Amino acid sequence: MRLVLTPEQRELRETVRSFLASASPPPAVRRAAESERGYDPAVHRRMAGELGLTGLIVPEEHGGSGAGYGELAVVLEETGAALLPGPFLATTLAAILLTETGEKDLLAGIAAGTTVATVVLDGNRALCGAEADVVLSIGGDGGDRVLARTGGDRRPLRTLDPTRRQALVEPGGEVVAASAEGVARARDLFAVAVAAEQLGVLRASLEAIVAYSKVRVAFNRLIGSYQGVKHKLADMHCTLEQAESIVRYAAWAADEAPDELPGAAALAQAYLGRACFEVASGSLLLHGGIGFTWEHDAHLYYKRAKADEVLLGPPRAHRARLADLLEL
Amino acid sequence: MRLVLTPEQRELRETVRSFLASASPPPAVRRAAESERGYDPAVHRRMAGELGLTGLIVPEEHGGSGAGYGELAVVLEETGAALLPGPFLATTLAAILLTETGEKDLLAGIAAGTTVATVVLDGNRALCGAEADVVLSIGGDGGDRVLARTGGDRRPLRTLDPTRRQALVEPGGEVVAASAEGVARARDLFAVAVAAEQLGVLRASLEAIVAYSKVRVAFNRLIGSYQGVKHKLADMHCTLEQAESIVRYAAWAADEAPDELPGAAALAQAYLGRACFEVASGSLLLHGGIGFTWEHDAHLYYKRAKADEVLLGPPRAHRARLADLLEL
Amino acid sequence: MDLEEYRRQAREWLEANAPRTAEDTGGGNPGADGVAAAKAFMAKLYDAGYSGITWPKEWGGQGLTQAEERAFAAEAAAYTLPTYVFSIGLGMCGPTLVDLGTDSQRRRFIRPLLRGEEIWCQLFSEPAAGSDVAALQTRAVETDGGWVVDGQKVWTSVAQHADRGLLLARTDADVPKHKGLTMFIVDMRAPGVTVRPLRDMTGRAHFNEIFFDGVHIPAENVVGRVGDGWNCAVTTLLHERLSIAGGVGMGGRKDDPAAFEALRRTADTTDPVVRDRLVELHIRSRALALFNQRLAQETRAGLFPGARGSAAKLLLAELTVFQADLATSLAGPEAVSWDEDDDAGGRLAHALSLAPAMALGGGTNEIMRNIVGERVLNLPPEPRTDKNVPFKDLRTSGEDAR
Amino acid sequence: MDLEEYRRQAREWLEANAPRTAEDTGGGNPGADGVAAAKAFMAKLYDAGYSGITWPKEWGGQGLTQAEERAFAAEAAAYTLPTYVFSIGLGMCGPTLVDLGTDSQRRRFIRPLLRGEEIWCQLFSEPAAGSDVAALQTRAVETDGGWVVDGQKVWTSVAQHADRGLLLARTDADVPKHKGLTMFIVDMRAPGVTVRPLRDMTGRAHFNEIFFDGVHIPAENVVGRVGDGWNCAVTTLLHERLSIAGGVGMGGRKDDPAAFEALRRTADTTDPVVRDRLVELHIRSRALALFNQRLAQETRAGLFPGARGSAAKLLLAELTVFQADLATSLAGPEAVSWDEDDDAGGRLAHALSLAPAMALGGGTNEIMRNIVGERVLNLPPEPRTDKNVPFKDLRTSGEDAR
Repeated sequence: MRLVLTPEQRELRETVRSFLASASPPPAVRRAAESERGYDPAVHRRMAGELGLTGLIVPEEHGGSGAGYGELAVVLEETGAALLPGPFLATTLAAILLTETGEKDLLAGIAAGTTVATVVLDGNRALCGAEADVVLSIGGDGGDRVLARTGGDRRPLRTLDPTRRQALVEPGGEVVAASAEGVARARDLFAVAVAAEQLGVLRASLEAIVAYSKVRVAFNRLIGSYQGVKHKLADMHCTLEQAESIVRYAAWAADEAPDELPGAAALAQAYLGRACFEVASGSLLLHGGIGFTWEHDAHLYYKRAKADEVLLGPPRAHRARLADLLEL
Repeated sequence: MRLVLTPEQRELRETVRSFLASASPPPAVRRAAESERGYDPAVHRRMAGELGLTGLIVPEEHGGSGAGYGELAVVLEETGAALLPGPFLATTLAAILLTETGEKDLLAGIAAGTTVATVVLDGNRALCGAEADVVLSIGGDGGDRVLARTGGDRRPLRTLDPTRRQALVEPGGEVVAASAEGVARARDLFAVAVAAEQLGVLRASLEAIVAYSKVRVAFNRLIGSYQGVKHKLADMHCTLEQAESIVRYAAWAADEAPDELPGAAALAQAYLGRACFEVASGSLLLHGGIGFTWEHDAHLYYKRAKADEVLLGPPRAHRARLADLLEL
Repeated sequence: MDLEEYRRQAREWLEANAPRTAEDTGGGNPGADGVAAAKAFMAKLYDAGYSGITWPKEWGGQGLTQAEERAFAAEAAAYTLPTYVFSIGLGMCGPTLVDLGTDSQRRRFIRPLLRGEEIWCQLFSEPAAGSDVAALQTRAVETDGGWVVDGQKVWTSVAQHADRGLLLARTDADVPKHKGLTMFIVDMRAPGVTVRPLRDMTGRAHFNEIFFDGVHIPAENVVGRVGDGWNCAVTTLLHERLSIAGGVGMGGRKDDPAAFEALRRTADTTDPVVRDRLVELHIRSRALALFNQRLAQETRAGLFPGARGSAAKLLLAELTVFQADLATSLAGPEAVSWDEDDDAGGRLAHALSLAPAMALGGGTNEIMRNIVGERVLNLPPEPRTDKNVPFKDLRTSGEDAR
Repeated sequence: MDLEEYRRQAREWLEANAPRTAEDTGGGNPGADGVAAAKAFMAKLYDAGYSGITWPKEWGGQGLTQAEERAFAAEAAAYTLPTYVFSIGLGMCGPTLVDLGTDSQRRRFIRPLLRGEEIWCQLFSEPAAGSDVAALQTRAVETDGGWVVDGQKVWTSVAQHADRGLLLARTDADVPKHKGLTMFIVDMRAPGVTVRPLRDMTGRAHFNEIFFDGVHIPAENVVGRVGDGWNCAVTTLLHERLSIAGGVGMGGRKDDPAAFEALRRTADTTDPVVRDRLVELHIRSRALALFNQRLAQETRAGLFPGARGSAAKLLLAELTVFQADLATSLAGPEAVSWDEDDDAGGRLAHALSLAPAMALGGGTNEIMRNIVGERVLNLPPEPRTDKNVPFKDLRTSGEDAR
């Protein structure tokens, strides 16, 4: 089991981090979120094309990089930490589904960065459902068919999270007759991918309050010197350490240990969902009044954390799955 | 609804508190607990006879004082705070059961303080089962018969809580053909009585750590001046305030609002069980190393808190009952 | 007049005059129409003798007792009176002037305040002085016949409608921070006062930021003594606490979509785990409600809860976040995205966005824990480094310079 | 010899010599027989070259590298070697002497320590100096040719078997507390040393109290310089941390009756609420286990976890109490009373009684949070009032007088 990053993964992290710091810093995130599309297509295109990130886990024969989930987790952690608006996660989920079910044509466009895609995760809801070129969904009686649709009715929804949109979409026609195993594995990989994003959201919201507690003064002392703040931050750090360990483990299981993947994926969602919201919420509260303002970013993390926690269904679903897998 | 003590109840509290402070201070508690019987019969006799506390809720026509649960809760809070060893709670539960089911003969002895009694609460376990003159149990197909036995096989058990013993006992013969309602009400009243004791345990273990944090120095400061300690104690105080409010409410329901009693009783057990253990556990931990020693009282509160939490069955039973009563 | 009779008359008056529905007036941010209607109602209320019931007759009050006030409040509880925009004036500013104002201030300001002719706001908090109010930086410099104020205030309710403000400003930076403050009455329409709505994380603007740019205040508008502003502010904050404690008892909003009663209708209670979470919420809600009721009973019995009220406030703040978090977790995806045509859509999302307000307004959870620890449990205070140092030598947040 | 060969030989030696069952020697408190057996094994271990593998040859060690030590440890992991009573000497006292002792101290003490002829204990903590070790009050007064020690130590493991102790005592109360300490080697059999078992809340005595009543220590037994005891103690504590970090990785005891694997067998998993609680325990256990594994992988890669190990320790302390509490709550009445003939009876009760140990030994949870906050997150320290004040002017707990 490998729980530490390889030198190449660390390098990938630096690449993505510095790309996002320059292409999508917090003010750009707000501008993009408030724009008509809700994201900056140029940033998405560069992530997809220039950096090749939408095809990261797509096999080389289908035009991707054939990298692993260890790498994908590193990327999603950074896009989460940056609260990147837009369809990067949605397109990644689509790439996962198509890769696991052996579809090729749509995959090529995704890997090339020319197709923006999404997957219906719940009912008829899809992340970036209004903006995607292709909407995938899982259908069929056995839940083992992949359907796809371009065009169709897209009804944008209002969302808690201002940095990422959702829409109601209609299912399309069958593109792949996948195996039930392939679809199940794809769902587990969705869980790993979302957990990696959650890790980034968690980390960034902790970093924000740690930084603030080193400059904010109350009663002539930096607030980070008060145990009332310090001990909470220490607990959050403990949460971060565990969260990161779980995400590395789940990514390793995705790459190397298919038998462990279902349990690791359910564990990752069960832990990260709670952990991320609790840290984001704790961070917001410790900011004091300024954390309640629209202008401060704390609420964006708080809202993304909640949106992510329920993205793949209510949290109890992951716990119930874990109970089943543990044969409790 | 009355949630504050009457002047008479405050007076009763002072009486019991000062009696216990002189008759059963902490060193006497330890001596009694380590003695052969596990308690000091003289103290029990004085509580029963001189103070008339075993017959507190027994109707006057059966030799009791005909007082209410408001008064009983005050008394049990103090015996809990003092970690009084011996059969006071057991005998009180017996008095409740007999009063609610209309038995008279045994009740007279209990009210007079000449009979030490107990009730089987779970399987064949009874508090002070080896020491009691009379062992009551609830039997019959409808769970509506009260059985009693003097003598019989009594098998003392080992216990977590060194300050109160338990034993396996055998059911006796029927003494009252009670109504199912009477037995059900008695069970609710058990919950109120135990919650009152738990309130005392909670309060005393909080008081202990508050006092310690005002004298213990670390790094040249009283430990109570550190927010790491202060904020935990503040949270425990919040727990105490709520716990006391619930116990007063449950006692009021027992006295005045029979319809509200089942919900109030389940609420009292569900809240107090957790609250009491959490405060006792937090108090022990904040004492530092000394809290881990046998000689310090912190572990006695911790163990009583856990023993009380499961006395009337596993905590989830109270929560499940509450869910049923709330028609969830 | 005996109390029964007083109460009967109040009931009749309310029946005849109180608005049954107070759509735009009872809530947080009435529009201009709402404010005009509220002012009109307030004038009627005052003229009928029900505004300032316990306030001294001399300055425009009714000079009656707590008993009459409670009687009126009991009758008024059946209505949602449109008094929100006056709440700061009635609860904090007015009582401060009654206690500390000069006679001419009382004569000039109290009657219009009680009659709803002038709306008041309170100007203490600043961006760099939240929990630590006494660290405020807005300064007032003495000038010909008055003072000139520069600085910024924040978290100011009803300022967009306010005619007057009770302002705390620094008049001396060479003395310790608590000693260099002065309280003023400021004309919110004066040149140099800018009120800007502060958009909060719900996307709405419940509060304002106020900028003072060379605002002139006449000398007669100093409240109390120059340099004694901290003690004046303590009086104001005491009235704030009293008015909260005397109010409805902080039980949370009944129509909260994240509260137990709402969730029992909406959550999937066929799942035993969901049932158990709802039981947990019920337990916590009941525990706090009973505690609040106990405090209210004690208060009625003449036992002022004091700092124990901070325990209730802390618990409410935690419960509010807990239940909004729980409700959204139970609801799942539909809590965070909804069709704009769905009337019920977004209610949980809004509850979640609003939830932190309770923890951040009126003192953070950490401040509440300090208060409970130090004033209820009498725990030793933190060592203080800011008490005997000139204000100008104290640290400030970040790179802020003065 | 290449590493493979070294490892092969170690394997063979262990197979031939390591006790398969170590009933009374692997645990906390071996009796006299157990200690004798442990000493006999240790002598064999030393004579075979497997004690002090990395310690300098000059003083009795083997002078080999970490690689050999790891190879031996990997082979030894299959056994429970009876080395418990030597663990303080091997992990803390010996390494301190190697670093700071005089040559004659090293010559005199290290070989017998490695060979198990002399058992060592560590004497730092005192009743009034727990988290704040430097506040210790045991004093050593200089006298003819040595020192005389009076005072009390506490929480001392293996002291009842110890021949030597590494003692920290105050030699100067007129300087700040960290500056007036000196480290000594004390003969635990000397007149005036009393070892008393300290009964803990489990009812057993895992630790001891040590009383020093006019105990004489010869001058040559000072470790390091007089007055430099704090720095010496820091060295000792650093070795303690290294020996813990190099150990098994704090994963909790596998046979804990309150751990997930035990509860999944004993709890009523037909109840969905119970299942959900077990899932919670599984999540927390796995989260910590994976964190520990990650730290171990980083350590193997040469990245010493440092203060992050305190995060793992804090989490383990919390998990230990959480799971003992959960297990007893799930079990209900039978967790707290049991028949003495029931072999499984009382196991959960004992787990609950032992649970706080993890939080109280090796630094409380509050101390761990300070360490994580200040050394991992680099948060500003608490203002300190005890650094530049003579020890005699510092506050002490309660009414203690000196």
